[in-house]
Amino acid sequence: MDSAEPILSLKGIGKSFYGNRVLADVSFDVGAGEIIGLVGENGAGKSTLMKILFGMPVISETGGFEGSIYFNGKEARFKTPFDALDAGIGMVHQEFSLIPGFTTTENILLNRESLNSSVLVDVFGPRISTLDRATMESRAKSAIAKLGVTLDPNMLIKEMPVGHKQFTEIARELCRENVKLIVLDEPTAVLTESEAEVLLSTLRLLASEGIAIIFISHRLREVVELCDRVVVLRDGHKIEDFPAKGSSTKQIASLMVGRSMEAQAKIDAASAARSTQSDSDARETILSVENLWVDMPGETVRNVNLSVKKGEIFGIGGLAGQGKLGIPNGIMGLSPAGGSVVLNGTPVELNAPRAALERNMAFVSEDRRGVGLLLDEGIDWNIAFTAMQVQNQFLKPILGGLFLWRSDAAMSNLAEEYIKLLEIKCTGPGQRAGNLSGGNQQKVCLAKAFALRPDVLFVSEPTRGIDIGAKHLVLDTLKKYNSEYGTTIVMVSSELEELRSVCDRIAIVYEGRIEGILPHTAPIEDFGILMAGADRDETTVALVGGN
Amino acid sequence: MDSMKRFVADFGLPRIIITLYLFALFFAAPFVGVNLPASISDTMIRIGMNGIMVLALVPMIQSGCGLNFGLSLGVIAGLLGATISIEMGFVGAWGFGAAILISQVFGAVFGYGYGKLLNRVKGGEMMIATYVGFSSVMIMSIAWLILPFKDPTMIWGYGGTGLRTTISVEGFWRHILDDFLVIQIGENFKFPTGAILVFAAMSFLIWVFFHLKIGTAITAVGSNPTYARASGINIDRMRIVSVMMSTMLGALGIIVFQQSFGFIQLYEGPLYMAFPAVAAILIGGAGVNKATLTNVFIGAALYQGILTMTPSIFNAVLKVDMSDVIRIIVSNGMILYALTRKTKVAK
Amino acid sequence: MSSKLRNFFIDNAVVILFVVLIAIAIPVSGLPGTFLMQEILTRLGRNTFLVIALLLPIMAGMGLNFGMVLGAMAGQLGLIFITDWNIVGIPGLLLAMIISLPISVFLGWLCGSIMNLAKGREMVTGFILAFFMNGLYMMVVLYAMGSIIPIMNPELLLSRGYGIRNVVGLDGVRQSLDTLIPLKIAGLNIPAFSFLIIAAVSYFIIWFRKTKIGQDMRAAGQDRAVSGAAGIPVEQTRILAIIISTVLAGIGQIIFLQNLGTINTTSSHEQIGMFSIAALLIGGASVTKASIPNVIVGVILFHLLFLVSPMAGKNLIGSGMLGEYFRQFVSYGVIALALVLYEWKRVTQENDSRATLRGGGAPAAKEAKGGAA
Amino acid sequence: MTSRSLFQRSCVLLGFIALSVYLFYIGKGHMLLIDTNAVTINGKELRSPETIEVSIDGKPAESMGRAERILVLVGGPKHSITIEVLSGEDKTVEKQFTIPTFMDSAVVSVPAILGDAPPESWITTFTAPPVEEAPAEQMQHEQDTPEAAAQASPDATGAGQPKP
Repeated sequence: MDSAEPILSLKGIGKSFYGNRVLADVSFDVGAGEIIGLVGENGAGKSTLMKILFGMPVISETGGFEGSIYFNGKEARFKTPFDALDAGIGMVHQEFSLIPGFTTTENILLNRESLNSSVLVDVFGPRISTLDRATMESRAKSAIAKLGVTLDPNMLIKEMPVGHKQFTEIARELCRENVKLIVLDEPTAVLTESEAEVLLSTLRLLASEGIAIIFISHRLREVVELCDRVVVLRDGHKIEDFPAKGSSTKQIASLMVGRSMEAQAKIDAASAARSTQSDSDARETILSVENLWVDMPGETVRNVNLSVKKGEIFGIGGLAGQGKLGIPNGIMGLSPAGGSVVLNGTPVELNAPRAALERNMAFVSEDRRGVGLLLDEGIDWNIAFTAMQVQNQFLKPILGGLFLWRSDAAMSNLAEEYIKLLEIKCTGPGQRAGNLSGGNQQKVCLAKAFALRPDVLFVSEPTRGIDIGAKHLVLDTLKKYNSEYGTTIVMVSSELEELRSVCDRIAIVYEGRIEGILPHTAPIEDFGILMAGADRDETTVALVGGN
Repeated sequence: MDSMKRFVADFGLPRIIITLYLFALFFAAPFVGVNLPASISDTMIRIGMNGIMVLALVPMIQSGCGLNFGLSLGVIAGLLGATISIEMGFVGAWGFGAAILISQVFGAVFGYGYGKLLNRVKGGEMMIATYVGFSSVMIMSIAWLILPFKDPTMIWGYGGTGLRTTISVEGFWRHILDDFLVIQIGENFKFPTGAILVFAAMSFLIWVFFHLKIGTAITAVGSNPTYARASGINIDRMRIVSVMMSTMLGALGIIVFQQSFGFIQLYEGPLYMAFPAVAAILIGGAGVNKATLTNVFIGAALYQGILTMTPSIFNAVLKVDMSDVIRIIVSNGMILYALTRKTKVAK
Repeated sequence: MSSKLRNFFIDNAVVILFVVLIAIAIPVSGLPGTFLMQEILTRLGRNTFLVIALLLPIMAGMGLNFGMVLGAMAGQLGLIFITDWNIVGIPGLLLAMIISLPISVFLGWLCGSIMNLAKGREMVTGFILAFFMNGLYMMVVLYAMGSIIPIMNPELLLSRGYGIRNVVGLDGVRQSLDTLIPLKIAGLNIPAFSFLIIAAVSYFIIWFRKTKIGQDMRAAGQDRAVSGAAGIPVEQTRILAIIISTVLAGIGQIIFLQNLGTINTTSSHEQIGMFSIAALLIGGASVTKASIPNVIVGVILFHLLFLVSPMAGKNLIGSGMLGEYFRQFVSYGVIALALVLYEWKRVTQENDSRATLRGGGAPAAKEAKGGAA
Repeated sequence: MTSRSLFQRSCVLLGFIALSVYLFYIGKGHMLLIDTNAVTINGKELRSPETIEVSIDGKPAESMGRAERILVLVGGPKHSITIEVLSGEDKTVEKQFTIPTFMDSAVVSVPAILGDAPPESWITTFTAPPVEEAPAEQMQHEQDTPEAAAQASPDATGAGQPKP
């Protein structure tokens, strides 16, 4: 649907956080009644772009952005999200921002209620007026009617099925008088297939009424089905902007994950060099996982089956929220889990971190500050604590072994050793972990795991939020540790490139299940398709092609 | 100027004011005719009396259970120990020893149940602890009325039922610690060696405990429970251990308090026992989830110093006894300050 | 459905428990029915207003407002002033309320602001704040009044010449509200006007819930983040809830004391928070949900228990103190119970809401067979 | 804030202040001493009859002899007095009188009223020390309220601690 004047026009948008560039020269237009699919891997810059569009305070606090935004023909620089809402841009978030104990109507009109006029207003301000429930209900009903679905305006949100919550959110955006553009961030992620179908037809209906839509989704099939045009972001750049009609999910997926030729060649060369030494088929299985489910908020694992060979570096990839992080957290007993995990032929007790640790498995958590560190204690405590508690290291028996006395000197020595080995920049073993930089904190976490001398080491997002130099050091350390001690490493990461450069085999998780396992040498497009959850036929093709 | 600011931020403005206030009181003392040696001696006796109660808060703060407003439970255990020991007819060191021994048994039992309860209400410990403490005091008040105690020094003479509200320990173990190896200098200065020694010994034990494997684990639980869990620590068990320790120390603390005070206070006596101890440790620099022995020593000294010095100085200068009001403002102000401060470890 | 039934039972378990308890205790106490009826009517008139003051903070998600004691202090200051000026009757009470108003608003603002600094710990903060402010109140009443703040009537002052006496008689205003509309039914004196005031404030609360700001309070009480994102000024709304609660507590304390006829200068306000909260909870309210019926039922049950337990205790083991301790135990215990239930429910709900995600069941396993790898 | 609402808020505030003043005026309590002592007004001695019954504002009447004083507490400035003469010529006199706001204790002279003296002479200021009242009696019938229970416990003050 073409329109003479675009509703929204982004021109040369760029943004860097603390010298770290996340968006560069992104431009595209959205016309009235047009549905734009905005796709890209995690970290491609989608959410930053939306933050800029909505004038989130975090943008101005970190030095503003480059380029300009034209909304409705005028240049727009929203200072707060409320300005954007007032101008007529609605946003439907990934998490529900609904009040559970309120009805549909109350949520749709949250803070925009219809009021009865009252003489008290002049003295006590407008908030003293009572709510005009009848008007509110009719306003809510008309907003719901625009959606083309039936919602009970008096039903409590907490009693609703998930799909209805999503519709309520959209109705809330529609209820504004002048809404012209709605941004939907992963609206179908929590919906069942049939609910998603209804949502898509609703969006088409809205578009036909002239409302422009930006649809952000990882479900590429839906993007192709729904959108008029697709904008692909990668590493902060706009890669492509093309009509959705006639394109395929495979094409979009490869655009999303595709690397520049040199980078690809470098990785391929590196992988090829390793492929000789990682002839994994012949080795025995050290860890096998069957029917694993893990209840980890935001990273639910529904059913995972995989086996890891002794001495290999096994990668687990996938997009955010698909469940890849749940796998190590479930196996290590940190999140409620079920199913079977067998290590060296003996089952591992689940939901018991100590049992997992005692079986000589170790875990470097993705949540450094929350799970990985004692921020208020020194580096020595952080590194030695787990080994002390699980393996009784750094303890001296006193009174004939009646008590175990903590040896601060031994802990300090250990810390010194790892500070040297991993080049941790600090004032000494006593420095509080909370005062270290992200990269150095990560090294402390690794040291903590190494101190356990594990047979299987789980590493989750080892390079998230740390600088390039530290990244290399961390990855090299892992590789070195793997080759020197023969430790089996299971590495979970959202950076495919990183996985391909380090791992022997890589499993891709989609919707809580393993979508496929590929050797690191497989073409990048195949990974892309698995990550985007291509339908089973295509997956099979990809797997065959990959091998 | 910056270092000054940082010092103020670290140490906390209220604490600085309190310290300066106490120094001012001590400086003023000789000029307004207050007997300084007697005041210092008084302060020492009070530190000996109350020190262990302050110490009793350390384990629970360290394990992340927050300020133990339910210390009254420990106090109740101590009261049971004291009364049962008297009922059994023990006197002197034997009576004192028996009181402590019995109180520890009760302390362990109460602490276990209390710890179990607190594990179910993680995050809301402080308010629940307060009211569990209050209601236990009332349950015990009923118990004091109907328990079959027989010793004539403890029960109401005639007409009344049950135990007296205050029971003198004179003739049993009054001042048994205060007078042990007492150092008397002049007429006014008395150093309660025994009580201070016991306080020091308990502090040493706590120091040792937190250098053991289990003590280290408890510290980690308080510092970051998720980290501790990921390191294979059974958080609930560690918390129960800390609650039991706190309750048992509270029981010991009240018996030491009684030998110096000279009386056992039953019924509503233990109701607000936790508050001065909590205020003291906070004045000493502890946070809601971090406390050291230094906090205990400084806190006990500052708080007891203020309690001793304020009435004498105010009486001498203004002829007004505002000490009660000042005590209420200082102790609760300090607790309020600690509650509203953003804690370093989020959660 | 069965979990709903279970929740219904848990919610009302407290009420049922107390009804049973009282049903047993009344015959044991041997107190005559008319006496109990008269006392309950008096106490309903006296205490209900104070308990109603607790409702708004609960609605705003700030839990039981232990800081209502601050309002009680303001009310007492108002009463002390009108006693000193010798303003009598209804005008005296109204004037006391007007004097308490700015003090309550200021204290409420202070309390609300401090609670905003300690989100998630509002209750314990309010509890300690009440103690802290009590210190300042004593400073004012025992030291500043008669020295800095002029007090004309020497009868109010302690013999030392400043500071208010421990007991202040309120002869001029005593029960002037209760007797304004004399009403006697079946030999029982009914404080009709006090009941009218209570009806009015109940109507106010119900009306207030329907206003925009009431709606904002409910929203902020359920989810601060979502409300804030929708543009509701959450902190300001929370402060307002506390201010209104404090003002109502001040007026409630004046109504309460006019019925008693004396102020215990240093202690009348202290236990008011606890007794009001306990009454509300016995009426079946929880930390997150409370209504006017909870208030009425709670006041009746709580005060019945208060009336009968000393006599019941005396008749059982011959000690009046037993019942005395028992009712104090009940007050503290019911608060402890409500807090435990609240935290418990919070934890269970968190688990329940995730129950569907915990697969492992047959369907997930079946589905898996078709899955890849 | 609009100037309109500013104006209205000021009005509410002023209204409150005005109401306070008014309440102070109509609620001010006075202690009236009804006095039957003989008085001399304008050189004329006025004496009270042998027995009378006096009632203020329609409250139950009290009988008074000569040279007596009874105490009545009232609130507000305007009051009525009804005097029924029971000795000699039977008659009932009802008069209105106003007490100045800041006169705490006032002597109301019955002879002056009955003797048709000018109204300003009916009421005079009383300056003797006020009568002591015993508040203890009021405590009695509140024994079993929660409040009384609280007062009974000495440690009810927050953060209390036994002191040696």
